[in-house]
Amino acid sequence: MARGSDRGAAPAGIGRYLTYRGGEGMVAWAFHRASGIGVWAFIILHVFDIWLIGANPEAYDFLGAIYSSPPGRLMETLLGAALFYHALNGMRIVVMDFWPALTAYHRALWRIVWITFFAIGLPGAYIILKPIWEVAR
Amino acid sequence: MSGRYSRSGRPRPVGSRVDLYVWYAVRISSLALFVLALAHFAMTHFVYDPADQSAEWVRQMRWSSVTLRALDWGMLMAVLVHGFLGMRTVLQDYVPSRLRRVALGILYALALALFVLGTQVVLTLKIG
Amino acid sequence: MSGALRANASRTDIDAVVVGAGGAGLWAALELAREGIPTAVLTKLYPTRSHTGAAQGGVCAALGNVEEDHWEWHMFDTVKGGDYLTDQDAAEVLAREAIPAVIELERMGLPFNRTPDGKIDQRRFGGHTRNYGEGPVRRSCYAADRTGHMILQTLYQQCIKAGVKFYDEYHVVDLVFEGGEADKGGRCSGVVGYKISDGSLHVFRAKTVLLATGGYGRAWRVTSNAHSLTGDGMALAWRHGVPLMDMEFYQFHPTGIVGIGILLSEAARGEGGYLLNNEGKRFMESYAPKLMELAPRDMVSRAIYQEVRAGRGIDGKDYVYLDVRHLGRKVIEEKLPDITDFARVYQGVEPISEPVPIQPTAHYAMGGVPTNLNTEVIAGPDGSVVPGLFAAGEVACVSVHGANRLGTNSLVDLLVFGKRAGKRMAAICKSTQLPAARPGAETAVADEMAAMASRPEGVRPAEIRRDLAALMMDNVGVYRDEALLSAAVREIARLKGEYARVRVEDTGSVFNTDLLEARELGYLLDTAEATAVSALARKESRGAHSREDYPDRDDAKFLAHTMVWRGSDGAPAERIAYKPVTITIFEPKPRIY
Amino acid sequence: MSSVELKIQRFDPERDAAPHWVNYTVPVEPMDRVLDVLTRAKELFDGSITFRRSCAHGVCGSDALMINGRNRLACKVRVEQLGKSISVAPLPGLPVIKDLVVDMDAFFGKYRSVLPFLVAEEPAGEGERHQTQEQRDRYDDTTKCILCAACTSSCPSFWAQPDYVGPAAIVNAHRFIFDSRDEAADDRLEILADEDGVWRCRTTFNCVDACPRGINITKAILEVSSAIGSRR
Ligand SMILES: Cc1cc2nc3c(=O)[nH]c(=O)nc-3n(C[C@H](O)[C@H](O)[C@H](O)COP(=O)(O)OP(=O)(O)OC[C@H]3O[C@@H](n4cnc5c(N)ncnc54)[C@H](O)[C@@H]3O)c2cc1C
Ligand code: HEM
Ligand code: SF4
Ligand code: F3S
Ligand code: FES
Repeated sequence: MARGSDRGAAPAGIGRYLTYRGGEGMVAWAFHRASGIGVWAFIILHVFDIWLIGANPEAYDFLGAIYSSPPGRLMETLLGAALFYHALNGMRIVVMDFWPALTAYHRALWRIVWITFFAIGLPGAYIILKPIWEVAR
Repeated sequence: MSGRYSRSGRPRPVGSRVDLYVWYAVRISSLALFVLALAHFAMTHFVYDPADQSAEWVRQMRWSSVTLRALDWGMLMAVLVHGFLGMRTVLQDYVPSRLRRVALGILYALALALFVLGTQVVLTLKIG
Repeated sequence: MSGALRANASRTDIDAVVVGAGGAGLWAALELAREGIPTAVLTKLYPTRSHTGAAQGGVCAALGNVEEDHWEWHMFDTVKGGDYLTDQDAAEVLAREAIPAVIELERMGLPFNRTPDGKIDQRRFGGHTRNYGEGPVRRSCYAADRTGHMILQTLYQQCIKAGVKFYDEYHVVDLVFEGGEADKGGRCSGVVGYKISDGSLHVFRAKTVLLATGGYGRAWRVTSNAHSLTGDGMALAWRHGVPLMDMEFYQFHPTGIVGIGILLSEAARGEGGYLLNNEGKRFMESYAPKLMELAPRDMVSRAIYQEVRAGRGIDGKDYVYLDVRHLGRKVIEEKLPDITDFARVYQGVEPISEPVPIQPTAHYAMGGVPTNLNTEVIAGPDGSVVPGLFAAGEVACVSVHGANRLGTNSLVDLLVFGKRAGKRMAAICKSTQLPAARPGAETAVADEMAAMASRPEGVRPAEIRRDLAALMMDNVGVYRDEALLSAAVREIARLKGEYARVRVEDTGSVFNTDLLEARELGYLLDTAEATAVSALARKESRGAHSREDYPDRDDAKFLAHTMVWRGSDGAPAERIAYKPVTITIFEPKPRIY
Repeated sequence: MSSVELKIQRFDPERDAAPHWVNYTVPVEPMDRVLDVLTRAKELFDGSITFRRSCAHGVCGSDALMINGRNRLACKVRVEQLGKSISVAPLPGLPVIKDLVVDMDAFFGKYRSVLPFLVAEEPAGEGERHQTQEQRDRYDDTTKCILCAACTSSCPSFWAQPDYVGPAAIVNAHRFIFDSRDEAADDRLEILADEDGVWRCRTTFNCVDACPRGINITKAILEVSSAIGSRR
């Protein structure tokens, strides 16, 4: 009788979870967590650099120059995107937390998050990145 | 009433409300941050250009108003509450329980450090 | 010993053992716990997986919450529905005790649907009538179409609350007898359990043992029954000299999903659904003008067969339509949500806008292990009790269902007799000593099981199971006759011969479902044999047993319960006796609806 | 009959060091469900393929499995909804006993931990308790649970922290907390207010997507959270 053919090891541990095909909610959560941790990391840096304004203004200006250089602007755009996504999706969560009936519409809310994100985020990104072209020209 | 039935497998709750307060604190601070953090970002990136914002500029323009200073300090507080309690959740998820106390200790120490640094600069930076 | 079993059985002494955690087993366990009797509940499935959870329609009790009703009417319907084979003392117990049982369930927390003034709501169900047959009555208490689910959950919850000790996924593979088998005056002294997760055997010595293992619908190809319903309790008792009673009465439910048999509850007709033939006509008009679609199940199933035979099946095929469209979206979605879901998932049919194709499906065993009103198993027509052994639920035959069970009466049966079982067992446990230990009680079954897993060659169980299911469908179905039945008896004997050489491929000891399914096939063969032999012997038509060669009911010869014993050493069953029906109030009459 | 490629994650603790995939080419009929295909593979190719099943129509909760990357009941997914290749693995996050069978003891332990039964003083008199249909509707959704574990084992928060009591237990607590007849809501809320209780829900909705009974689990969880918040 024809037996099955062996196809090698199945993923174990975290690998198992990566093969799970979650829906919008799981993606939303993964982004939310990643962006939250990212923004948190930046804010540690940011409080420190603000502190430098009093302690060592030259060092602050040096950092400021890095922030406004072309690679720095790219970073700031990413930061803004993370913060903005996190804020919008955070509101999506808070709204459901306080009105559980809205969970029935979590997909619709998820779409609203992305529409808002791009509608405001794209022009915003343009404003931040514009100087790069101007420098290049 | 509690105590009558077995909870098979899970330890009996100690009646602590910490996690309840944390949950609400994260949510309420997020409402504050929604306004403050987004406004702050818009201000630094859209209203002005980061390239112009030297230490001198901050001292003379942005932080010349006590209100703006207070708002930024408020934002710092919200971030300490929100970001650090958020990170507490993340650590509770991924750090094995035997290391958790240490990890949370480091997290809270970091929060205290930021509180000190941030408050110091807000209070001591000369106006104008 | 082969790898499939671990050597060295463990031994446990306890007062009561309950085999099976469906509605009957759970209520018995609850009652035992309330009496403080040390009890072990063994179940081959997690309790909440038991098939009681599949029951949809409802549970009847003459509460009279929405219209006048009396338990005497319920009793009458039960007797008449059973084509007068029902024991009337049992039907009286059922109808009377249904009322407190349902109320107790409510008090345990069961979320019944409610009337506007907050009482348990009731709806119509097949064969349940007002004033001795005048017209349909609202008697079925229900929780949407999840009544069985809610009963199972509620009883399990209460068992947790009461601290009942469960042995989940322990398959009971044998009963232990002391002082001879049941037909030699022996006493049941315990069970042998097989722990599925590691293949070890566990002997439980007990003062009382309850069989609550449910039915054996898996003997047929098209069935509403779970894969796990393989007649375990019936076969095990049979192997130890207990007769099986009224096995020829097996109910085919009229509305199964075509081909696979999943049930669309009678609730669909209770709420007002129609049955239509290919001419779009409500054909029940010609079979039961008064009750129409709500006639008893045996009649409706036969009517469908008649229509199909007369070429009035849909597209000339072997099914008809169940039509609920006129009930409207609201009723369909709120009162029949699960049924609607089944039609959508398993047939791709949208009941709100389309009629649903249905055909009869093997559903319920009226027969089983014979018991008296206290659920004590009896050894023969004289009613002598087999000490220590009890049975309740579908596995048992009290007999409250006679030749045909009414819808909802099975759940009532579980509640009323499950509870009685617990009470009676508790009383016996308090007044008896633990039977003597029987060393090596597990050897016989251990050897049988080890043999299946160690034969180098043999027959695959799947083949025998397939042949048996097809045979029962064709020869021991809704319509039967001499030729079909004697062929069935011969064929089952042949399959049993094959089964003696059965071989399983899985030789491991951890979660060996291959071995257990083979074991279950043995139970199915036994119950199928008892069914075919009893059916061949009953030369009349009554209730669910419909002989084309004997189309009439014959009260002179057959107003009696069949009892059949297993042949010794693998010989076919031959010994049959008849036990008179108990008649108290209602004289047998022709059954017209 | 056409056929499908059925990929089963197999593991025999008595032989294998780790789980591995095995492929079978199995004939199928148009209306077949994954459970039918598994059964056929067991009958045709290898009797040792191991999985749980009972009712075969989605009401007993035996055969929740990870099918093509999502938790589903094998008896409720039709093959034609999946296409030509089907992968079947045990529920993630629970210890595997053999092939597709997972250890459910801890899962049921958590269920038992939330007092999943009515707690109420016996009413005086003979009859039933009264409850209006609106009061009953309040908790209708969560009475549907069949304890299949599809939800809990699909939850990223549970994967990260197996101590999380999990959506299934919360659903069953909800069923009683919002039952007008029950008197132990406070106890349950206290149990669910601890570190491993409701707060671990991150509203990822995997549970809702997995639930074969269509229960809005996340809503139930958030209702419990608010009830804890509004408790004096
Ligand atoms: C689809 C469907 C719908 C139905 N609808 C209704 C309805 O609306 N109204 C009504 O009144 N009736 C209905 N019935 C009939 C009724 O549900 C059953 O007859 C009844 O639930 C049987 O209950 P039980 O307690 O006897 O056994 P079950 O609920 O079948 O439980 C059997 C138990 O025995 C255990 N078991 C079996 N063998 C062994 C073994 N060898 N070792 C250990 N444990 C074992 C199982 O694990 C299980 O726990 C319906 C039946 C079906 C199939
Ligand atoms: C701007 C408005 C913000 C809103 C509306 C917001 C909202 C939220 C909400 C509702 C949560 C809880 C998510 C959950 O429990 O599932 C959360 C988590 C978190 N937030 Fe924010 N947040 C904001 C800004 C920030 C900022 C500025 C930081 C950085 C310091 C931050 C860091 C975090 C972190 C680390 C978490 C934990 C992530 C997790 O549990 O997955 N958030 N946020
Ligand atoms: S809530 Fe749904 S998914 Fe979770 S156990 Fe219950 S039925 Fe299964
Ligand atoms: S998947 Fe888990 S995170 Fe919450 S919404 Fe469901 S319990
Ligand atoms: S077998 Fe019962 S739910 Fe699938």
